[in-house]
Amino acid sequence: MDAMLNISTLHYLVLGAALFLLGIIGVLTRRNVVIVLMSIELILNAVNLNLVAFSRYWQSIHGPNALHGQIFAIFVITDAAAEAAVGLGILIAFFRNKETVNVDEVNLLKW
Amino acid sequence: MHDLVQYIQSYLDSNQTPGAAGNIFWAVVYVLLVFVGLSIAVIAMNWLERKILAHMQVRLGPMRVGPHGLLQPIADALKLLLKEDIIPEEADKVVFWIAPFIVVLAAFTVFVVVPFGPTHAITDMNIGILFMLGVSSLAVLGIVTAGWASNSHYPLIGALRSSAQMVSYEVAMGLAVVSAIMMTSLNESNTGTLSMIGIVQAQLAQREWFLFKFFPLGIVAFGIFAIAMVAETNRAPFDLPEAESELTAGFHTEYSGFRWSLFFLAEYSAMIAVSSIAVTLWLGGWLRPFPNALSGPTWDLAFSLIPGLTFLFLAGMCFYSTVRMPKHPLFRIQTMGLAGFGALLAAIGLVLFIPAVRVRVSDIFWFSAKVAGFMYLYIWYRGTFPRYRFDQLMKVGWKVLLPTGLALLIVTAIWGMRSAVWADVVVPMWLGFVDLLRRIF
Amino acid sequence: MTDPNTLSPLDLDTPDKTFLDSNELVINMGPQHPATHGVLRVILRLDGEKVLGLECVIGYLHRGVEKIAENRTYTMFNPYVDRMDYVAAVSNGLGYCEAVEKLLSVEAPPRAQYIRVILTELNRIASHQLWLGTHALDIGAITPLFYTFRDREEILKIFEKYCGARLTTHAFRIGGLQYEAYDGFEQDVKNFVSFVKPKIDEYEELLTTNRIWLERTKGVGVISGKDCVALGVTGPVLRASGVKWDIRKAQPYANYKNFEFDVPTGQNGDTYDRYIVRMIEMRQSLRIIEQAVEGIPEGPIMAKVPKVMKPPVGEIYHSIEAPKGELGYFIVSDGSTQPYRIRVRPPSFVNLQALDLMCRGQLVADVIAVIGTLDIVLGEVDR
Amino acid sequence: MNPNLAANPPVATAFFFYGLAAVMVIGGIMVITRKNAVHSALALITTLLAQAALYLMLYAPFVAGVQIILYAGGIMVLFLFVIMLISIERASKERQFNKLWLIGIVAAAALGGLLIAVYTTTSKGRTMFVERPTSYVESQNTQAVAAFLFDRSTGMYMFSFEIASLLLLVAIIGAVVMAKKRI
Repeated sequence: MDAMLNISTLHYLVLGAALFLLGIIGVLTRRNVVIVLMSIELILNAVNLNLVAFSRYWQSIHGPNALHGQIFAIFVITDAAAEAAVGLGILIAFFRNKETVNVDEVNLLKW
Repeated sequence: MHDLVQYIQSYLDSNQTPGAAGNIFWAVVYVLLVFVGLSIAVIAMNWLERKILAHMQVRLGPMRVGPHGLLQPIADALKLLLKEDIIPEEADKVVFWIAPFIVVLAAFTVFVVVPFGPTHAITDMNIGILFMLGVSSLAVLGIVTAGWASNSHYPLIGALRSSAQMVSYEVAMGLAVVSAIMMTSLNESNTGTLSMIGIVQAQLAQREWFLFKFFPLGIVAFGIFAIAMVAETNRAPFDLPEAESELTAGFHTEYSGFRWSLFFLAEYSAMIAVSSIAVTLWLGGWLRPFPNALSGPTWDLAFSLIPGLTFLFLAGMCFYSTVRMPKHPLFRIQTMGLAGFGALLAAIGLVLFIPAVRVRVSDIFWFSAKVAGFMYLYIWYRGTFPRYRFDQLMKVGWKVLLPTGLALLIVTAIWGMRSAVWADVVVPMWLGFVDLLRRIF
Repeated sequence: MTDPNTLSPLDLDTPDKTFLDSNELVINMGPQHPATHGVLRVILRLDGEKVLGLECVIGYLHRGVEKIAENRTYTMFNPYVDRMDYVAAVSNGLGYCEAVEKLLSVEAPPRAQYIRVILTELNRIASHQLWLGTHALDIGAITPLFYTFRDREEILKIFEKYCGARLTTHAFRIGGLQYEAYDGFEQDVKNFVSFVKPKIDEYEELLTTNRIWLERTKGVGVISGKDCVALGVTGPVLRASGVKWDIRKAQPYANYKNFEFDVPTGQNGDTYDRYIVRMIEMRQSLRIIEQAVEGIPEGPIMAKVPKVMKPPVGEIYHSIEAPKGELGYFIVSDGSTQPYRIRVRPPSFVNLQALDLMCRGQLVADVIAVIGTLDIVLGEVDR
Repeated sequence: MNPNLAANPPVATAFFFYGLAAVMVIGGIMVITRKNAVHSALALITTLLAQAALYLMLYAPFVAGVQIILYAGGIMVLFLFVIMLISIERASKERQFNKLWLIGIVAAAALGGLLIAVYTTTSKGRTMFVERPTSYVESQNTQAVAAFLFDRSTGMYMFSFEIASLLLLVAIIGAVVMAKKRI
C-alpha cells in the first residue's frame, strides 16, 4: 500500500506506458486519419511524461538545475507542433484529392 | 480548534500570497473573493456599458428597473436563468452542453495568478504570464466547439472566424508580452521573471512603469497589446465572430438562456483578464501612481485616502441624483433605493478610511481603477468604431502587428543589452573590420 | 470546374463537394436577417467567405399595390403609394400626384409647388438619414444610428404638424395640397435647417475620415457608370459611378428649375462614393429648402380639379427623383374614374438588380455593406 | 521570487496523481474509440490538460505552461479547425477500424507485455529509481530552463534550439504549400 501511495518515478513511467499503448492501438487500428494523428500526439505525450518524470529523478541526483528531461520535453512539443502542422497539411491535400479521410484508402502512390 | 485558528491567523502575518504560504483556508477564501468580485464586476460592467454607451448615443439607457436602471443587470440575469433552455434538434448535445463551460472555465481560471496586490493574489506562479496567456487561449476551444456543435451555418462561420482571429492575435499579443518580460531582466543578476507579482516588483525596482521604459518601445508594445487584446476578446471593432449584421450572433446564435449568459459572463471576465495582463505588464499593476517620485509618509497617506474619497464622491453623485429625482409619489421607492445605494457607497467609502483597511485595500483599488480604465476604453471603442472586415482584420494582425511586434522584440533586446551588444558585437566587429583593412592595405 | 460566374447561385447540380475543395457553401441570408433591411432573402453561393454569386428572393412584402389601384379611384389610390417606400412617403405622393395631374392636364398652383418641394426635400433628408444610420449600423458603427434618428425626429415633427402623420403622410392631393401650411411652418423649417447643418458635420466627423469606415467602404461594391445605365440603376448609386443624372435637373418637374443646386457625382462608384454623394445631397437639399422657404409665394394651394376625376383616355409616364432614384408612374387611363393600369417603376427594385454584379468576388461582409449602400426599402421592392 | 516556495510540501500527491492518471487514461481510451473526431479531439484536450497538471506535480511548471499554450491552445485548435473543414458526417457512419485491427491490438498487447515485464523484473527486490530527498526549486524553473537554452556559458542546447526553430519554419512552409489550393 505504501508503494502505491508513495508516488515515485515508476508510477509516471507506468502511466506513460499505458498512454503509449493506447496511442499505438489508435495508430494501428483506426481508419480516420485525424484520429490517427491524434493517437500520434498521444504517443508523443506519453514520451513527454516519461521525460519529465526522468527529469525529476535526475534532479534528485544531480541537483535542482539538472533539467535535461524538461528541455527534451520542450523539444518534443516543438516537434509535435511541426508534425501536426505538416500532417494536417497533408491531410487537407489528401482530402481535396480523394475526398476521404480513411488511411486504408490511401493505397495508391499517385492518383 | 486552537490550531485551526492559529493556522488561519498565521497567514495574516506571513506577507505572502495564500498559494505561496501554502495556506489552504485562505486560498479558498481568496478564490471565493475573486469569484464574487468578478461576478460583481461583470454585473457592474454590464450596467456601466449600457449606461455609458447610451449617453454616448444621446439616449438614457435602462431607467426603469431600480433607480437609473441599477437593478437592470440583475433583472436580466434572472430572466436569462428562467428562460426556456433550447437545444437544437440537430445539435451535438454533449458538445453543445460542454462548450460554454469550457469558455467560462478558461475565463475564470486565469484569475488564479492575477496580482491585485503584492499579497492579494490566489497564488504566484513561476510561469504566471505564460499561464494566463495559455489558459485564456483555451477559450477558443469552447468557441470552436460551440459553433460546431450548433450544426448550423452561421455559428460555424462565426466559430471559424473567431478561432482564426484569436489564434492570429495571440501571436502578436505574445510578442508584445515577451518584450515587456525582457524588460524585467534588467537588473544586476540579469534574470527576468514570468511571475505576475515579479513583473510588478521589477517595475517598482526599476522605478518606472514599463509603459514608459525605453521610450517609445514600451508604448509601442503596449499599443500592440492593447489592439490585440480587443481582438482577442472579440469586441468592437473586432467583433466579427459575433457580427450581428452579418452572422446574426456568430458562434452563439443557437444558444439561449442560461448557456448564453455563460458566454456573456466569459466574454466580460475575459475582458477583465486581458486588461489585468496589460495593467500588470505596462501600468505597474497594483502600484499607485508615482510610488518613487512622490514617496514618503505624507504622500502615502494622501494616496491611501483616494479610494475612500472616490467612493464618497460616487456616494455624493448618488445623493445629488436623489435630490434631482422627480417628487412624484410613483418615484418614492426609486428615490429611496438610490439614497440607499448612495448610503452603501458612502459606508464603503468610510470603511476604506480605517487605517488597517486602508493599507490592505489600496493595492486592490489602484489595480481595479486601472482595469476600469480599460473597461471604459472597451465601451468607447464600441461606441465609436465600425467593424473590420475579416480579411482586413487578418491583414492588421499578420501584416501590421506581427512584423511590428517582431521588430520591437529585437529592438528591445538590443537596447536592453546595449552595453553588452556594444562590447561584444559592435566593438569586435569594428576592430575586425579595421584589422581586415589594415591587412589588405 | 466550370467558371463560377456562369453558374446561377441556385444551380446546385454541381457535385456536392465540401467547401474545402470546390468551395460551394450555399447560405441563405434572410428573410429574417438583421441586415437585409426587412424581408429580403439573399441566397449566397460562397467560396469560403468569397461570394461567387447571389440571388435575391423577393416578394415577402408583396401587397399587390398596383393591382389595388385598378379598383380604386385616382383620389382613393393616393394614400396607397405612401406605403411603398414608407421612409420617403412624401416623394411617392409627389410622383403620383404629378403623374395624375399630367394626365388631367392641370398644374398645381405655385404656392403648392413650393410647399411640395420643401416637404419632398425634407423627406429626402429624412430618408438619407435613415439610410445613413442603418448603413453604418450594418458596418458596425452603432452610434450614428441614434444621431440620425434624433435629427430625423425633427423632420417627422414638421410632418406631423403639417398633416398629422409622421411616416405615411399622404401630404399631397391631386392638383395641389389639402392643407395650408400651418402658422410658423416657415420658421420651423428654417429652424430645422440651421439645426441640422452642424449635425450633418457631426455624422461626417464620426465616419468620413474614420480609418475602419474607409477600409470597409472604399473599393467595395464597385459598379461602373456603364453597368448602372445598362441595369437601369438610378439615384445616388448612379451618380456615385460618375453619371451626372438627376431628374430634378434633367427633366425638371415641380418647380425645381427655379432652384439652384448641384448634382454631386463620384468617380469610383464604390460604397464610399455613394456615402459621400448622399452626404452632399443632404446639404444640397438643405440649400433647396432654404431657397424655397425664402421664395414661397402667396396664393391658392389647390388647382381647379373636378370632384370626380375622369382623365381622358391615354397613358402617361411621369418620373421624379426620389431619394433612392428614379421613381416613375406609368398610368393607363380608359376614361373611367379608375385607372386601367398603374405600373410603378420603383428605384429600390431596379437598383437591387445590381446587387449580384456588385457583390461578385467580394466577401460576405461586403454583401451587407452593399445591401446597405443600395438603400433599398422592401416595401417598394415588393409593392 | 520567493525562496520559501519550494519549502511547501506537496499535498495529497497520491490523490491527485491517481485522479489525473485516471482522467488521462479514460481520455486516451476515448480518443481512440470515439466515432466522431470532434469528440476524440475534446478527449485528447482533456488528456493534455491533465498531463499539464502532472507536469506541475513533477515540478516542471514551464513545460506545463508550454503544454497548455502550445498543445491545448495551438495544436488542438488546428486539429479542430481541420476536422471542421473536412466533412465528417460520412466518416462517422463508416466502419471505424481498419482490417488490421486484430494485428494492431495483438502488437500493442505484446508491447504492453514487454513493458510490464521490464518494469516488474527490474523492480523485483529493489526499487528501480532510488530517489534522494531533495528540494525542488520550482520558483526558478523557467530561469533554469532558459539557462539551458539561451545562456552563453551553460546553454548546451542552444544549437538544438536553433535547429528546432528551423524545423518549425520548414513545417510552416510545408504546411502552407500542402494546404494551399493554388500556389
